[in-house]
Amino acid sequence: MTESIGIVLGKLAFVLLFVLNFGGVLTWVERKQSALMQDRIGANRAAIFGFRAIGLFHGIADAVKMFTKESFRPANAEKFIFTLAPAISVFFALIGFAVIPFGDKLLLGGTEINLQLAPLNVGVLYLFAVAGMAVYGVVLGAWASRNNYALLGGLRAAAQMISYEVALGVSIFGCIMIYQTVDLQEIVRWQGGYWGGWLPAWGVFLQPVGFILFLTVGIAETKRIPFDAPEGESEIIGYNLEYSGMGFGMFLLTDFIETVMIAAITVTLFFGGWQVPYLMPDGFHFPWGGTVELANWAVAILQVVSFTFKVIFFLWLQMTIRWTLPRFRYDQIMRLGWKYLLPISLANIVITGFLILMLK
Amino acid sequence: MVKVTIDGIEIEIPKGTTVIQAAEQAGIEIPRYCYHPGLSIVGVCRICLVEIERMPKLQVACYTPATEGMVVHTNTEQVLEARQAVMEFLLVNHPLDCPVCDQAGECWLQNFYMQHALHDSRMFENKVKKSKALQIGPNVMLDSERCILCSRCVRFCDEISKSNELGIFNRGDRAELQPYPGTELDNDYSGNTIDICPVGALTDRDFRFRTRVWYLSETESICPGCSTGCNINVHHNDQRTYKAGGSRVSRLKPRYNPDVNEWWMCDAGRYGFTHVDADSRILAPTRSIGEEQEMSWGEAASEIMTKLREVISVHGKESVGVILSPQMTNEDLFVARRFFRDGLGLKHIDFEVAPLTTGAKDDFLIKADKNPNTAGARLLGVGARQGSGMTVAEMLEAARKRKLRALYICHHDLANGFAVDVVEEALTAQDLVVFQGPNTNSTSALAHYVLPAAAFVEKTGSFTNYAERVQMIHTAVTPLGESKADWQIFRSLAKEAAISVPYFEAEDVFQALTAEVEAFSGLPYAGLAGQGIALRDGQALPESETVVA
Amino acid sequence: MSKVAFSQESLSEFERIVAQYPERRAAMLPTLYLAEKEFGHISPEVEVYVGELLQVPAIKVREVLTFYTLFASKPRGKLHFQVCRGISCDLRGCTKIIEHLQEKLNLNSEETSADLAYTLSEVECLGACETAPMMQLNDDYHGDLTTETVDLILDEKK
Amino acid sequence: MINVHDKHKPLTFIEKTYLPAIVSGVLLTSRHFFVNLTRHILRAFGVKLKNMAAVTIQYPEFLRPLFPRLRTMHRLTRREDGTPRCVACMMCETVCPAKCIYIIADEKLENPQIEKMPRSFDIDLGLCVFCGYCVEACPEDAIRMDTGILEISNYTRNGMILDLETMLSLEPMSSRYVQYDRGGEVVSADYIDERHRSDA
Repeated sequence: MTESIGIVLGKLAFVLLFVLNFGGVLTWVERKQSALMQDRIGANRAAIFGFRAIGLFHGIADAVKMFTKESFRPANAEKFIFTLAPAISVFFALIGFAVIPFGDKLLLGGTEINLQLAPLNVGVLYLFAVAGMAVYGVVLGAWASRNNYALLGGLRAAAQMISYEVALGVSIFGCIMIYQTVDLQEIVRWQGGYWGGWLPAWGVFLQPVGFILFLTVGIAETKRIPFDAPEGESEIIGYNLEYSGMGFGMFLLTDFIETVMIAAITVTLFFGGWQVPYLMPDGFHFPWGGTVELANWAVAILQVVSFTFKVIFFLWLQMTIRWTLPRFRYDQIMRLGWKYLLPISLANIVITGFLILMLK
Repeated sequence: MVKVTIDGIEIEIPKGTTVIQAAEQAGIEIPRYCYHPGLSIVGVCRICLVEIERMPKLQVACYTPATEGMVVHTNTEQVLEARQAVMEFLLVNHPLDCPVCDQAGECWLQNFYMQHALHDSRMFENKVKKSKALQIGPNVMLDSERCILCSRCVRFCDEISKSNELGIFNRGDRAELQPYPGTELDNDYSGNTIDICPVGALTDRDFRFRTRVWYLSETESICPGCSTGCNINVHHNDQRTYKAGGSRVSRLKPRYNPDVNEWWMCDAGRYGFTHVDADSRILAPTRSIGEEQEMSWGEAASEIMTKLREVISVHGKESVGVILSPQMTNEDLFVARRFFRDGLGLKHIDFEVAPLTTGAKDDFLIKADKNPNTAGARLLGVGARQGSGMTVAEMLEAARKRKLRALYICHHDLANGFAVDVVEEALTAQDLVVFQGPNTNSTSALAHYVLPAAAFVEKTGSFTNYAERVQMIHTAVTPLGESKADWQIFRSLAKEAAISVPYFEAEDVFQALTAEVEAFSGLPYAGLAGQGIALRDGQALPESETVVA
Repeated sequence: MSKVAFSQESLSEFERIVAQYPERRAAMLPTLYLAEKEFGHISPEVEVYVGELLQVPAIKVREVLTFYTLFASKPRGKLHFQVCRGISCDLRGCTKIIEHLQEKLNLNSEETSADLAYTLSEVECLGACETAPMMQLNDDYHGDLTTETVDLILDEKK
Repeated sequence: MINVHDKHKPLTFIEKTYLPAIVSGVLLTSRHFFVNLTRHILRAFGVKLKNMAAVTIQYPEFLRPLFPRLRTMHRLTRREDGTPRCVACMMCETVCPAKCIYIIADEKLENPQIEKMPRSFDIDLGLCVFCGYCVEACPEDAIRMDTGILEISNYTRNGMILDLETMLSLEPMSSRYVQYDRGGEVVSADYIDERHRSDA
């Protein structure tokens, strides 16, 4: 135990604030970004003392509404599981962040702090495990509602998430084969190198196909458009049909947290995580010869900021995709998952392995 | 018999038949306004022009007798043109105020215009103004502008009611239908002029603006107003129940039956349906011992039967009187007979209450006996004259002396037949008085239990008229509130008393009735609908047999 | 309603007329002429009386009466001026004659004086165009009228 | 002869991956996003732009002009003497496909030329489908749908019922409707200009 409890709590607070704030702000982003994409203005009516804050208060209004709304439970519902399901859902979405590194090492008063909540040497496996649990919240909630429509939605969710789980795992084998590690912090550090002295050795350049596969599967795991067959809120009705108030709110939040999660993992695996190009632990070393000396704390801050901006970019990208594409039909989702994504992932592994052997 | 060919159809008809009648038999409709089969022929409207071969001009179909070998065309270009021309003349001064006209929807001017004319008006002149919305009698409104001077109503008053109230005065475009100055159209059959008026000149004051005719449904029935049993159609408003203060029955119209009422009915019958939707309707079984209290049918039946059995066990079967009513259908009376006479073994059953004031009568349709089913009740043997029990008068006398302890009264307001104090004394002396009927009256006010019976438009059954013709009434509207057909009430009482009344439909009752009652044996149920069946070839009962005080 | 009745003379005339027809009611028009002559005009009472005579309802009498415009259903003056206003008479100045008569008799057209002495009416062509302007006074035609001749006739008839 | 072409050509492998389509779609929407974002920011700093950043009309404050044929809340017209033109002929009630018109007729005794008038005339807007058949069917031009009132809401079902007095008191609101002259040019629409101020 190299870190004190205080430091762990501090990191915990940082990660939770990071994730939950992103989750909250995403509700606003979703409204505003879609509006901008569609030449609209977007939600802007919620005001405090006449101050509208370009619609930011709508998130607060949503939260107030969801907390104060009656949490309705159908008479026949499985009381315990029905109440528990949203919590399961949001819990497994949240704990994945424990292994995401948001910076390298920070020296604070002689203590070396690893900017990762849980330095787990099987981080990737842990992520798979957690992601695999996420479907439980959905299926349990749907089943406990004792509503046929909800149950059908839950079944669609289970089918979709399990199908894509396979492709999710397979799609990043290529990376792991290259990185030779499943510790996420190590993976990020691996990406600190340069090809030809100037191109950052980020996963996306090594595994472009793996990246596209992973992003696709990742979006599918968030159950958002174009993969929202489990929910289909506009017409086919989904697993959260019988939920209202904060139960519904938690399912909603889960989607956003998962979005942040996918963005964070993508960044970590394919975009060098907290890496800033040409930034070494002691400052910038540009390939053309210049150097900028920086203190350790400044480097740490730059790393965290870099990580944050990369995450923001992928949040934006996911949002853009969500507001660009229409929903896939259920059979299309299944066909895409099993007949395209999985075989291509497997082919990716074979080719990657072949290339690794060739280049050695 | 002569053979004529109409539009290629060859038919054989008796000599003297007019072309319009012959065409009707051939299934060809020739338009008509002035022609009415029940009235004399005048040939004034000229819409029925037809082409007859070897005749130089078009002929009126209503006034031309069909002769041997005649070849008639009703559909040639010339005929259609003539019809259109006649329609144009008829519409010259017609105000075309169909939106406010009650006749709209059943107006022959509208119908024939749609079928034969469809021309645009060529008239620029102002239309002649005449009197509108003129009340010419207690039941009839006259709008002279709409009148096409077909003179049907004038002939009706001359020939059928023989009261001569209406005439057509002046000439040309000033010719106008008016009642004779100083008189009004108030004969007993005045409503028929509204029926036969092909346009909206004569409309019904009672029906005026209550609804539109196309909202109405039609159900065949029999007028319950007197023992003639005129065939009627009940026009009821099922679609727009909020109209006319929610009254469900909008009007009664006569239905053609050559053996009973032909095309006509009397005003008393025509406007005598108000009790159906009146405030006095009984809506639920009510216990009125002490405080008035509504009950369910189950409660009512078991309470009444318990009390009735108590009276019978203490005082004997001789202590119960049953007063049935000739307002009830054959089916009602048959089930009553089965329940009271055969089931409970009661002896004192009667139905005839002679009214204190004799009903009006004439030698056309109106009979003094104001009940539709006196003959049926007699044939079913539920009267004291047919059985051996006491008459109603004797029952009341016995009740006063407390020889009778329980009275079961159906429909009758006994105050119509007896002095008020006699009735009051008799009924108050009873241990149990049950009243069953559609409306409250002075008798029901004295009863311990009041049971709601369905009105005549709310049930299916049959009436036997004065000439022993069995005719059917049909359910036009659903029974109001909790009310049930009389026979169904008896059935629920019989169930309490463990007496078998195994009927579910009025038809079942009728089948049992034809099997059990000699007079009705062999009557086919299906044959009753429409014109009904006469039991003995339309011979009227001798007047002496009916009780008319 | 006061009872009206034909005089003995008229009654026998009526019997003679009725005998000419196969049906009693067919004698309606001659009977009405007779009644008009006898009573001056045909009042509702006369209608009823004629109906009784012909054995038809009074309303049938009224139908016939109102159909023909020349029967008087209102009281008429002793002298009945019917000035023709047909096209020939109009060209020859009947308007002047009518105005003159209106002035002289102090009556409007289609009016009867209060003392039942005169009735003035304008009528359509009486079929004596060769003597236009002309008028009918009771049963006589007077032609080639000028205001002077009208005055002469008036003086004569007074 | 009709030539039928199969519109659904088989996709090529690249197309089957959906990637080109997704990328072009994302590029399109992103372009809107960034262009609009820039415009919004510039406007926030007070830079006047020819093009608006959004087509949104801020509805309750600014109303769109209505087209002349648009059917809005019903009204009943009056005669010169102020009485309803309606003669309770019930044509509208008969033709109404939603069965939302309820008329009870009464006699108009003071004027035998008109004879009939409505005692009550209710329209249940909760059922109304705004088809305008009632206006078409009316032989007296007594009912019209030109009040320009679109904001029809209420807390109760009964509140959705329009009665005779209400409908008689409504006036046509021509200023909310676009007016054209005979050549089809827009000559009046008071709200069109306000629309341009609507950008928030």
